[in-house]
Amino acid sequence: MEFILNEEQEMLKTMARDFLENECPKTLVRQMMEDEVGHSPELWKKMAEVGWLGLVFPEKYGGSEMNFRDLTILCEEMGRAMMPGPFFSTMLLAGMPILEAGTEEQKQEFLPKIASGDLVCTLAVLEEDGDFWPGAVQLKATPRGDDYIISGTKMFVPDAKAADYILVAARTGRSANPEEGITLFMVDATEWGIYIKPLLTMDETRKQYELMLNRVAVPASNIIGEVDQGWPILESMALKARAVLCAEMVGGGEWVLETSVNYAKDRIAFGVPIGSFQAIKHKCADMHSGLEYARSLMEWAAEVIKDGSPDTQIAVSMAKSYCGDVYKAVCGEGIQLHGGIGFTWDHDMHLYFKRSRSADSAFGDANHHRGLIANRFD
Amino acid sequence: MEFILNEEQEMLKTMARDFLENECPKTLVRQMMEDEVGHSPELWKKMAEVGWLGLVFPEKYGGSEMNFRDLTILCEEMGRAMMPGPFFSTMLLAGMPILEAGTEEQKQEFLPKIASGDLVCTLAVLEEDGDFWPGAVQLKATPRGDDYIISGTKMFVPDAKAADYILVAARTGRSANPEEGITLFMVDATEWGIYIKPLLTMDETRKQYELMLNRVAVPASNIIGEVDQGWPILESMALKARAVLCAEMVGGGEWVLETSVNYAKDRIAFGVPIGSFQAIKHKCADMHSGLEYARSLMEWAAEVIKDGSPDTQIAVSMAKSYCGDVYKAVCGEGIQLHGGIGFTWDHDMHLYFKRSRSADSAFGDANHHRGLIANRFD
Amino acid sequence: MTTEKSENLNALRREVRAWLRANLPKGWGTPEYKPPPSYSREQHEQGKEWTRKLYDAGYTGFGYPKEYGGIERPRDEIAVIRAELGRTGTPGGPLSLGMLVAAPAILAHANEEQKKRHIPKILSGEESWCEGFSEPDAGSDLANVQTTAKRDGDEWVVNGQKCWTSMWEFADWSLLVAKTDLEAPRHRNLTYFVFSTDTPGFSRRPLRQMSGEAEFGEIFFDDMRIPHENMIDAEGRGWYVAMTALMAERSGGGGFEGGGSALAGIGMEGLLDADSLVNLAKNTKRYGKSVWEDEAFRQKIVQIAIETQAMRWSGTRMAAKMRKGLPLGNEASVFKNFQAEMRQRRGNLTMEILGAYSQMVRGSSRAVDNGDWVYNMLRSLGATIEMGTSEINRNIIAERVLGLPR
Amino acid sequence: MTTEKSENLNALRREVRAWLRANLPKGWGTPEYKPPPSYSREQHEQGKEWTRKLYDAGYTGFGYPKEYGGIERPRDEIAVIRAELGRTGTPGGPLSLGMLVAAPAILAHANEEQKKRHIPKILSGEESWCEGFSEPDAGSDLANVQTTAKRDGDEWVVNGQKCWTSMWEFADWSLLVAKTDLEAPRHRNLTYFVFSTDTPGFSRRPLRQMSGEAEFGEIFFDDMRIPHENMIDAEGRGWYVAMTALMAERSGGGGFEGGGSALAGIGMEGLLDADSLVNLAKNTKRYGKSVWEDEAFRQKIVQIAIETQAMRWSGTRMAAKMRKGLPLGNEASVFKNFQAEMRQRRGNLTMEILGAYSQMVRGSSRAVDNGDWVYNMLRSLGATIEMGTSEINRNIIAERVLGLPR
Repeated sequence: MEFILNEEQEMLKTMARDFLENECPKTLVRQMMEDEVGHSPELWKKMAEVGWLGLVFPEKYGGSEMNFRDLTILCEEMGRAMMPGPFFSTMLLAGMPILEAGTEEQKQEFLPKIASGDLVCTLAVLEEDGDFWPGAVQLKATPRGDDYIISGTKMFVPDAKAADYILVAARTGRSANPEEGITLFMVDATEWGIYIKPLLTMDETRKQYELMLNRVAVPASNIIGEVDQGWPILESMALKARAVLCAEMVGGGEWVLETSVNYAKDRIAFGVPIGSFQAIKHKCADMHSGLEYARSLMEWAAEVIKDGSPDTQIAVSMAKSYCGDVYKAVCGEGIQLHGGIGFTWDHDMHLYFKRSRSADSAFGDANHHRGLIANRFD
Repeated sequence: MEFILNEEQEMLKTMARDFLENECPKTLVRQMMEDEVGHSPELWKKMAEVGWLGLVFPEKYGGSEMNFRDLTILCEEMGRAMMPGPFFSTMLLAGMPILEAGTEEQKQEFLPKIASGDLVCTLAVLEEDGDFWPGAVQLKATPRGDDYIISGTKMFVPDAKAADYILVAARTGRSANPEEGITLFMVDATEWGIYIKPLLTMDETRKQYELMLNRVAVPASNIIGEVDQGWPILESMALKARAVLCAEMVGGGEWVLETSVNYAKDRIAFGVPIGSFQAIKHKCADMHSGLEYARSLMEWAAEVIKDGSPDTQIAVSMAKSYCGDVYKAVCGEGIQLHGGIGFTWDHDMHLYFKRSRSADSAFGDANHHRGLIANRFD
Repeated sequence: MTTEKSENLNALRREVRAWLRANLPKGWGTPEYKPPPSYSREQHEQGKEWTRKLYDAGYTGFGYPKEYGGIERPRDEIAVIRAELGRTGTPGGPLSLGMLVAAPAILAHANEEQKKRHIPKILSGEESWCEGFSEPDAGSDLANVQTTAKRDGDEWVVNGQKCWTSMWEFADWSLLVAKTDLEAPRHRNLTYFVFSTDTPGFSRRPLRQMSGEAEFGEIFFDDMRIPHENMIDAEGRGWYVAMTALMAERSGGGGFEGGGSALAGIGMEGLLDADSLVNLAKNTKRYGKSVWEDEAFRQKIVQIAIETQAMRWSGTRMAAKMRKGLPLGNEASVFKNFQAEMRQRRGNLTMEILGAYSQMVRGSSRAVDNGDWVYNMLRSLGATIEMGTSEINRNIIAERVLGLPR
Repeated sequence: MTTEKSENLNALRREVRAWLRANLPKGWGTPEYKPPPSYSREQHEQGKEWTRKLYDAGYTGFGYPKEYGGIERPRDEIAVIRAELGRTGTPGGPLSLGMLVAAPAILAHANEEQKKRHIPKILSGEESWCEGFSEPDAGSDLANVQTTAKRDGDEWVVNGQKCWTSMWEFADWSLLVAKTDLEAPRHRNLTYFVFSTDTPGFSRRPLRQMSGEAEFGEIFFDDMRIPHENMIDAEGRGWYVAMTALMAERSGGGGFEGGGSALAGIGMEGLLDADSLVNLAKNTKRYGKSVWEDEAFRQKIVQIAIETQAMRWSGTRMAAKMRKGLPLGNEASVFKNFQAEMRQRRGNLTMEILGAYSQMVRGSSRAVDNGDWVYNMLRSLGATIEMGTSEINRNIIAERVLGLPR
């Protein structure tokens, strides 16, 4: 395992940072926060141009065939820049299932359009309880001729208003094992019977919606994977989604640390920079240490996913748990260090704080993943 | 509820501190640590003379009829002085059951001798697992004529080598409810068939032993309370024992804080007292705060026990849990603040550290008591 | 044994209860009751009216001499009244800064005329107050005030800005600390004033906090003229008046009585309530199971319940000390830090319990308990900053309580 | 696809395994095996012998040039050897201070002759070392050394005392930092020396620590004469040599390779092992139930397992950086603090698991796992003090890594 970036990866990182500093300043972030859709088609087009929207797709689908570790490097920078919009939804939540479980036809239909920036996708899996587990998937899809008819409500669907297609996890069968009987449908978001209602959530950089489907007809050819066998596809995607969230968290955490350290050097109180007080120094030292160790676990998780190692599940759970705790703590400390100004709406610190909360809670929080790890020791 | 000491209580506190500073210096503590019995008959005699050994007993048994809150004031000072010896064992572990559940004859037999310093007692209740709960009491007592025959092993018996009598909890009956069928016997420690083996424990100021009983005969007249009904007596005693442990912990914690603050004022590094560094200041501030809140809970517990309030169980569990956590943390911080010298055998800091461990673990540690409180919310 | 005295107290208790039943806002204490947002004009007027009612009934205004409008009653009666008000969690809120900060500072430092002019109207709810204290460059370093007041005949001309002003929007009067001597050393260059918010040259605007609300404001002085008679204490003594005001604020307006009231004063009645946390855990299902079934959560929730009790009894202990006239001083810093950090621990724990719903904020029909848990968590981040950061308070504890070198 | 290279590495792996089977101490790795206490003469001699064997087999001495007795092998071979040694948890111990501190400091600062004299004997286990560094008044404030060395012709006369000396009892040689200039400013008044512990005027005695053991000693110099040729680097440069030694010590002797070895170097193989904690919880019954069944304990134990992995991969990441020649510097302080504080968290957790048995110490037949858990907890209190307190290390991280003002 090699934790040091190679030359190409260093280039990707530098390029990503430059690109995002130019194309995704905080003014854009705040503009998107105010926006109900939260998606900037201009930014999206530019991302397609630099090849980010097909980064890990094979060349034949318009991709750049880079690996998963490369993707996390990019996402680290996106987390640092607090980039809004449907990248995570399109690339991870919907893109990975298509890439890994789609038929050749489906891949040809969707992947090139994603890569070219012509298609925004997302995933609707969570329901009333908001937790990612198979028992929660109760929304029903019933076969009728060549179609399936889907009715019910999905919660916490990210970027639904920006999406052209929504991958919907629905229940098509029941058995003692709740993992069986779940089927994934690519649903055209413009279909009759679809209602999308914004949810007022804390992290406004990552829009979420309530999705109501009222007798929506989906052709069976839009099923990703086999009927009733959708859950393992989502599980596989979730591993990658978690690792990417970890990368975003580490990237965001480093922004918070750097911003805090700079503030501590500049802000004068009692005639000296506040960074000369031990209470501030030690806070910064702890933030730094936490992020160092979070990074190690995040990079380990990314590497084992890339390599397809059997350690993947435990590595991802460890990284997700630790990064979530550290990111939340670092953002809290960052606000405290800034004092009053850090508590204002106008300062950017709270954007990171809120993202740390939504990222920790997505796909299982720290407690949940510690529980999963414990089960492996049983 | 009145948390402020009245004049008498202030006097008791002042007297206790003076007495212990004179009669129980750390040289005596260390001498007792080296000693297998760990009991100073000279100190004991002096304690009897000032009336401490019958503090809460009625006058007719040679006591001073002070209340339970008064007892905790005294014990706070004992914890501060790290007083070794069988006071806790005699007054709380054995004394309270006799006082509360003994017959008039038994009280007349034992209490005046305890008050005059002529009788040292202890309690043997724990067995193999070391936890205080009825399911653990398996040591059997079988009736034979007017006697009971007791055989088996008790663990973690405090002050057994100093004791003249040992109150032994034995199983005399079985039912679905493990609380039933436990009987308490006052066993003469010089009886045939009793073997006492010292346990090598971390806190050497409070000796513990393994007690083996080989067909020891005890007259039925030595049963405290009713046959099979001993557990509630122990439960009632345990409430008081816990509150007293809390008082000791708060007293010990304050010694640690004061010693640390004094060291921080005196110790010079980088040309200034280390107490001028924020890292040291904030550590001391946190120790102080922790002890303030521990004291509030401890005093609450003592007051409700004194008043016989229905809140007693929850108050005691809250105090025991919080005081244990705080005392352990304060002692750890105290060592850290002292640096190398605090880590040596010759410095007294480790005596408090070790006591914080034994006190937290006795009669249910912080985790256990939080669990008990949770059950009350069910 | 029933004494005459305890009979009287029981009668008083019954009287207060009857009065509360008649006068409490409709629906108060029921889950359906939704108070208006604390920074609305409506809430402000309700608060004034409520204070007036309490005052007329003789249930507030304690601790001040009669000649300043104070209500003098025996201690045990006051205890009964406070306990009964506390039991129902009577509304606090928009007027609290006058009671919490202005009245104690005026009582301690103002002249006779000023006391008679202001204290009665504060106690009776007639006039509401805010406080010009923090500045962009005078946060933790409170003495670094940059707002200036220049003497001009019988007036002072004030220029500058204050921020993090609570109760800024509807206040009738304000405290103000300004630099009056550009040469004098720190702590001796400041002077305290009071002024009416009608004064020309005064303006205010909201300061939006991270939770989205604008509980605080910024206030501005542009050649604002204050009559000399509005100066409090002497010229150059502003730092000491400010310290009185700050300590009063940290300790919850000296209201440690009954533990709860100190918290109530700063709007944290909920903090003393562990049951609501337990109920939240019982009512929240995660991965198909009640959160309360999870031993790890039980431990964490009970820890908060324990800290809640510790806070309550520390409040009681402090109140008892004050009653006995024992020195209190900087214990307020200990109390302030503990409650602020405990609020954050509590806030974080509620988010862990809520899972995905920890994202749903006020205004969302899907939010749990109207989004209050989320709001409280976000708001708690300010608790360790306002009224002296946790770091500054730790310095105070170390230096003034424990005597460590500066 | 099998390349010739990977074939060769596989052959090396088989060779090392066979060698280990033949040479590891009898019973090593089994629960029955009880190593002699680390401060015994027996353990010391075993350590020397083991080092000699490893050296003769070509399995140690990496990272030093051949002319100083170093063993040069391709990187991938070294990785294989270290991985195999790490897998069996090969004995470290009494010689580690020479490898960990003395050899790096000598390599970086000594002259040619000194390097040739000392490094080979350190690498081959022929001579063991200790280090005269801390003093009663030079703990965190390391520069405040009071031991003096006075030039007298071709010799230096040393007087003073050092404390907290590891490996003090059987060491053949020692490092020494002493004040050689009473006038020069701090950091420029110190000089570094090496001396043989046979030198007249040298004496040593145990310094008993709170766990009861005397792992550390105090060493004394009473007109001890050191030849001038034993001076390291130049006069007045001692502070800089000391910093090299200290950084080497904090980072675990530069041995971040494989993560584990850095820990192994400082005797903490067990830290990388979460399974033993899980097994302890599974095997401990409290109140009639296995501790491992309690979700609260599961969460805490898993947290330690996670931190263990974080530490492992941070070690790997640092090793990779070093291999690429990237600057490392003060990352050692980050690593040192994390492992020390994690050891304490781990120690505290084991005590919570053990309940009443957390009191049973080494020597008691009733103690769990021979009392090692309890000893490790007690010993862990020194971890945040030795090699720079956690507070000093946080200063270093803030100032030297993050660039905050001194």
